[in-house]
Amino acid sequence: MSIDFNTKVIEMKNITKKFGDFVANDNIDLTVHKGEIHALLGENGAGKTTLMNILYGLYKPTSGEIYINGKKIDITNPSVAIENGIGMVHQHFMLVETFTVVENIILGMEITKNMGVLDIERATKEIEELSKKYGLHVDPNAKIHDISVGMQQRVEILKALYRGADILILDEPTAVLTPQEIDELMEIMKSLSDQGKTIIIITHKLKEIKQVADYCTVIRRGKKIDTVKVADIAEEDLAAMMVGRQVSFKVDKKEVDIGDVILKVDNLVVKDNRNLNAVNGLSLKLHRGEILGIAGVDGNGQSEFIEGITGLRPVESGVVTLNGKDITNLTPKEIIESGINTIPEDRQRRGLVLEFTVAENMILENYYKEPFSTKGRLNHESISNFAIELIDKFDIRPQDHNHKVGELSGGNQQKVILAREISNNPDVLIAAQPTRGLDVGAVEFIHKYLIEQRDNGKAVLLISFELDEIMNLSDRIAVIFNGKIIDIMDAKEADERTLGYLMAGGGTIDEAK
Amino acid sequence: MKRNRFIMIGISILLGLIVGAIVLLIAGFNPLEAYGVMIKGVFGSPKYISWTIIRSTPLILTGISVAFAFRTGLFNIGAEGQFIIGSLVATLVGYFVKLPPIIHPIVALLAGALAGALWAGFAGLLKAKFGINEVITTIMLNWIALYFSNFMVFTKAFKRPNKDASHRILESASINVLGKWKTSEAGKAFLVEHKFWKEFLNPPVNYGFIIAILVAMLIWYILKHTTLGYQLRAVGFNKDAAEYGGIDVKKNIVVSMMIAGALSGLAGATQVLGVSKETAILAIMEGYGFDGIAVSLISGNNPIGCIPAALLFGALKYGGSKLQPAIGAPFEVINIIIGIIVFFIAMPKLVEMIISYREKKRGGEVESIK
Amino acid sequence: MKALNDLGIILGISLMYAAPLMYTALGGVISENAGVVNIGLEGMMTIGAFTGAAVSYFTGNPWLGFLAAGLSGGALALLHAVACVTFAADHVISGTAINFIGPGLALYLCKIFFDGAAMTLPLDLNHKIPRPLDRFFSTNSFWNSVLNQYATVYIAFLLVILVWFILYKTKLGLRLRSVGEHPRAADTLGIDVFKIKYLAVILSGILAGFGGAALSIAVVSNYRISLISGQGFIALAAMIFGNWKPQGAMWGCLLFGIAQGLAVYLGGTSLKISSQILAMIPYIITIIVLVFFVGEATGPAANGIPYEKDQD
Amino acid sequence: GCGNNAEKPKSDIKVAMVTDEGGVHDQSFNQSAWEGLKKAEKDFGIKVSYVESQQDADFAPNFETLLDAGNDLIWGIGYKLSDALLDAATNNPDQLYAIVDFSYGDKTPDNVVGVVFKAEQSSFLVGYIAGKMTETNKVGFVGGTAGDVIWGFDYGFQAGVQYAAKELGKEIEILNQYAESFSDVSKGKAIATQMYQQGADIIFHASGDTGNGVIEAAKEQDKWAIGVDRDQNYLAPDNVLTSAMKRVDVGVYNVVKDLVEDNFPGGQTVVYGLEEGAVGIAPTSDKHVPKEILEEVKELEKKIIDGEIEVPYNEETFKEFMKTL
Ligand SMILES: Nc1ncnc2c1ncn2[C@@H]1O[C@H](COP(=O)(O)OP(=O)(O)OP(=O)(O)O)[C@@H](O)[C@H]1O
Ligand SMILES: Nc1ncnc2c1ncn2[C@@H]1O[C@H](COP(=O)(O)OP(=O)(O)OP(=O)(O)O)[C@@H](O)[C@H]1O
Ligand SMILES: [Mg+2]
Ligand SMILES: [Mg+2]
Repeated sequence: MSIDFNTKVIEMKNITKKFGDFVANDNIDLTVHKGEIHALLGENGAGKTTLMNILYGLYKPTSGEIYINGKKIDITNPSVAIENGIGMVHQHFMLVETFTVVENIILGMEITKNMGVLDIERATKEIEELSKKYGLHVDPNAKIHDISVGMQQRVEILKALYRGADILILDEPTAVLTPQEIDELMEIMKSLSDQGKTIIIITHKLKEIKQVADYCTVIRRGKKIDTVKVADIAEEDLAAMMVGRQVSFKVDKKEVDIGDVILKVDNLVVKDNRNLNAVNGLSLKLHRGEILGIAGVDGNGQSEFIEGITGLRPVESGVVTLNGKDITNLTPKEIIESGINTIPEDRQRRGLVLEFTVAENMILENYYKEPFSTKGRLNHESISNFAIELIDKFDIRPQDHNHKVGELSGGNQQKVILAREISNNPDVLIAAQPTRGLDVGAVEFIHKYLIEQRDNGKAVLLISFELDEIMNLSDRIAVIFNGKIIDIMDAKEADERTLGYLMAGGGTIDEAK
Repeated sequence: MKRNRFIMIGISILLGLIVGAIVLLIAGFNPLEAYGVMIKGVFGSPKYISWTIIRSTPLILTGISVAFAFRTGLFNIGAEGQFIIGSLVATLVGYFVKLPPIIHPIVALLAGALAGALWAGFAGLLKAKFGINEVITTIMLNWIALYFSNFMVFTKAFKRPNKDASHRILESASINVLGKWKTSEAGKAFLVEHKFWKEFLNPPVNYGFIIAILVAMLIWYILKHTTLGYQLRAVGFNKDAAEYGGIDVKKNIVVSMMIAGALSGLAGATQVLGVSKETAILAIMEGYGFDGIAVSLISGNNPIGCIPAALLFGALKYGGSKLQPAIGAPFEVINIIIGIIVFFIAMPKLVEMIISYREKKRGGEVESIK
Repeated sequence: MKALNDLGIILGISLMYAAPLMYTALGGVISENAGVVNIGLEGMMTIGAFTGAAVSYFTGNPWLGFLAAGLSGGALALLHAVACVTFAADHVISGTAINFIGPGLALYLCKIFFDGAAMTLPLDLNHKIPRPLDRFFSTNSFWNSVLNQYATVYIAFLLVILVWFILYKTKLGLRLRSVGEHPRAADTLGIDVFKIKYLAVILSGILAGFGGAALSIAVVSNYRISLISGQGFIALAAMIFGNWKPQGAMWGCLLFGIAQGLAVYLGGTSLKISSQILAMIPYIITIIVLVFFVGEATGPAANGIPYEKDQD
Repeated sequence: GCGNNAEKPKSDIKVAMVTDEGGVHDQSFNQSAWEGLKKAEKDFGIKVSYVESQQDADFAPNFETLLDAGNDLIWGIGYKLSDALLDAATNNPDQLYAIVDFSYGDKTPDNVVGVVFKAEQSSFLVGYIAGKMTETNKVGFVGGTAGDVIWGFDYGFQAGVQYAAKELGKEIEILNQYAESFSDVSKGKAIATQMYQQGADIIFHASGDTGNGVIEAAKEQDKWAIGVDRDQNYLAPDNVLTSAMKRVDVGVYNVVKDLVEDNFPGGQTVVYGLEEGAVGIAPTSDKHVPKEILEEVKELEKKIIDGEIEVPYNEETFKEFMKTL
């Protein structure tokens, strides 16, 4: 089915949303036609999610009107949106971890027998049919915390379709998927639009917009810049519209000689929370002066691998040596002191004490050392001075070391961690998802520091789901699958297809070729 | 922020008193008269002030105990049991151990604190080692402490003949202010001359209050200015981050519970050495720990804040005890008032709304005048 | 034969002890599965105990008293809900307040309605909750010791099944648990998070009120100030013990009941164990069972976190 | 300074009491004491009032409160208040005090009167009734928290049962258990239920609120319970056989009367027993206890008053009693 330009399924007019004094959406107009795939593009914090949350009834607009299929609707809460055929897949999944797939899908729209008793059997059947119809494979009876992120995403889409959604909002749906999964999703979107569904997709990836979207609306700092026909515009121009200047996505990286092995992991086995071997005989060597990228789909043991080598999770068997010294199963403190520092993947859970000030967070690993404390007494002055220095060097905003970290933006939170870890000048820096969810400026900044670390003859272990990041930064790339490194290649020789093939568990490089 | 908190507490207290007034009215008492009795009952004489302070002293310490645990992410419902154990051990040391004055009370206080620390540390250990929720274990340990104390009081060497209580502690272990001097000839002569001091010193005024204030400052200092406090707070706010930063989370849970327990144990010890001088058979929980929870919550889990909060609590309870003989109003109204105060303190959002409504109203009036 | 009878006595005592705790613990299960921590159970139980005894006394109908007990517990719970749900209060603070207000109010009302007395007037045996299986078994038989219980005991077990069924098999239960695990997700699906939380907290108060009445008009026949001295907290512990599940909470209460039964039984034997030591046994057994058989428990993911919608 | 009441008009005399944690409505000795004061108020036209204690630490400040209120006589109700009362009395030698259930012996200050009751005597009488009336030859005793006071009830009761057993020429077993609580009704009920199941048909309790559970068990199993302190028959009219009365009200009333008549027995301990009519069996006993037995009880009372029978009140005296039996 092609786009029906006579039917405006969505018309948002003059939408303004203020959070206190801050204007997140500034007089935005958005029109979407039936059968269209419409992309929303903008930097971090541009206001994309806010606009869609308004459309879905999660936020009340400060002013402005919304028309659905030509009728003015006051979308006061998600129920109204659902009734009007709007479904939304949120940037952070809205799934109840302890529930099964079926339970998550039917929640709020339950099929019941008498007296409100759930009819799970019928629901399961319906969902199986639905999943067949749209080619969205899920395991209906699995619990959410047991399934892959890709499947979780399909559950989210099914949730919307199950509610009879004709308009589907997808907020950054590809951020956590493998290239293959992304391809699959693109296909699904096309097939949905063929079946008459209207889709709004938010993404930072220009490639994807080119691939599926018909039209694209660009938002910058809460204001709508323009809506353009995707076929008529080049990626570079889209990027320029988005940030308001020409951007280059290349990372400057000079050649460095790779040095001795500094970190050696031998046949490592680490269990996950369910007591299964998440890391299952993993071996690798990290050299001075290199960035070793670890590519892989979420859930293949990356987290357990990092926690295993940093002492946060017991190592069942295998050996980790740093500079020739066995550091297997030492305490986190001992491991930090032997020279490994980490940028953790979950910055809010692991990386920061949100209720602490910036200054307090800066000394998380060193609070007991001179000059931050003497004989168990904190030395507030030197802590402050240290924090002020780092805030300045890493351009952390606001420039206030007494600010609570929880009140900082995501990018600045990440900079606090980076500043802290790099200031330790570790031999090995483990960077897990260092730029997840950050805008272009912040990403550039963090990449610069990772490379600087490598240039200084230290080693960086980079773990990321973002293939572009891995390929741009790494000197060598290891692919992790099912808790093992299945192959390692030179970054220059790596291409997206091969990596994607390996990440999906396809086999070794040779087989990929 | 800080200012707002004070205003909020003030408004909560006001609301509590208003509800209390309504309850009194319904039962046919004049609330103004009742509050008058309470105010006079607390401030009417130097000795009433002494009594209020004496009444508040253990609550400052159990309040800090609960607050400290909260600050480090633990809910210490067990202050009650730790208090009991602290009292018991302080009595044992106060009676059986023979030491010179000054040293004797110090040893007894430390012993009480240590006993409380070990008692609570056990709950901390179970949490750290087996992940057992400290709420359950401390509830269970409260009852075990109660029965254990009763058991100990009944041992032959410890029980006072013809009394369901232990022997009294030796005079050398007392922490009363000028205890001996008060009854000496010189003391008596002085006090006859100086009415205020006679009144003020009439109740068993003891160093417990000063100890409690010093401890509040110490705990505030530990939390704010030491690496130990830094670690404990980090664990309390986010134990995953603390663990990642190399802090031994399990050890800190045990240490935190031990410090909390030491504070409650100390509360029990000061009570014995300063006021009760003995451990009596306990028929029921006396409520020092449970009141401590309320004190801690009123103070916003701030150790320094526990001092005024406990004084408020002590004043309400001590002043409230005078309602009955004066005007015949039942004491329960005090518990209702305390409950309402705590209830409003739980709802800063509501109280803020009330404040901003009033400000708006005032603003509106100003505008209409223009 | 003697051994069997002794066992019967222990089990009978266990059931008597466990039943009031079970109601209250079930209340905790419901409230906390919807994400509202309820340490105010003690206060709700107390007001229920008083209301149950007072209404039964004045109406002569224990079932009316039982219902009224539930309503009074629910009314107190409503306060907790207003604080925790509407005003995003700290659940522990609000619960602590309830624990002051509940007992204070119960005694205050008791003194008003019962001429200044700190206890309600006792009910006749035939004005108490009935014992459906009374005279069904021969006296002093094993089955009589175990099963000749007040209707409240059977109802407690029925409620365990009912609560389990509602939580895990019905629409309401699914929604209730989703609100405790991930309120935002529930919200995005059009579920009224506040309404569900209100419902759950009020239900928990009703059950705690029942628990109080199960003591005041079944185990004994009047309310007095000392009747609920810590039972609410024990029920809370049983709920955590049972991993926030109805059946788990039931086992927690039964364990505690059995331990009490055992302590009472041992006190009646010729073993000369001091009575203070015996009194500690139930609490010690609970800790031991926790350490060796239960271990770590985690509640619903969003339990105790105030849920606030769009903050603007 | 205890002889100046004569000049005062009676309506100016003020008497007040400090209760223990049970409070004035405890259906037990606090309430009984208050009833005694109220009767005195009515009879002599004096003014009376009370303060309730919430915890042990309240005793001393409560004495202060009453001191400041200008009372002529201040009562402490219950042995738990003995230390606090002694302190207050020593500090304020001009103020009159009296305490229920405690004797300072030779060391009683001049401004203090101790009032004690021979609870073992009434316990002996109910024990005798139990011994006479048991059909299963098994009776029980449930105590609150163990201690001197409750032991008095315990051993007095045992002695009475054994006395009856001797008379009847049979063996009667006495089950004996302490709840370690004065407030755990469930436990009281559990213990009593167990005793009944083991064949006891009469149980005497001296356990405060815990006893509520004992009486409840009696009601349920349709067995006998024996009440304590006051006439507890109203709690279960068909199942409370009798009660071991301790007329705290009589004791309190009498001392106040002495005061009003300017006859305050300062420095002494007044012992109230059968002779003074301050202990005994409940007036409702005739509902369930046969006349003959009641008559025998009367005779026993006489023997006790005459000193022919010395009722034991602790383990030691009980052993001696058993030797003489
Ligand atoms: N509930 C809120 N309260 C206050 N500020 C908010 C709230 N939600 C969003 N904002 C702010 O509004 C701005 C727009 O946020 P929004 O989430 O819409 O950005 P976005 O375009 O989706 O960015 P991203 O690419 O990071 O997802 C940001 O500065 C954000 O901090
Ligand atoms: N609730 C309170 N009642 C009385 N005084 C208080 C209270 N809270 C704080 N104060 C006063 O404020 C001073 C600062 O307290 P403190 O430095 O411990 O607060 P903080 O640590 O900055 O606050 P927070 O509790 O938010 O961590 C204290 O010395 C005390 O005098
Ligand atoms: Mg964002
Ligand atoms: Mg977004």
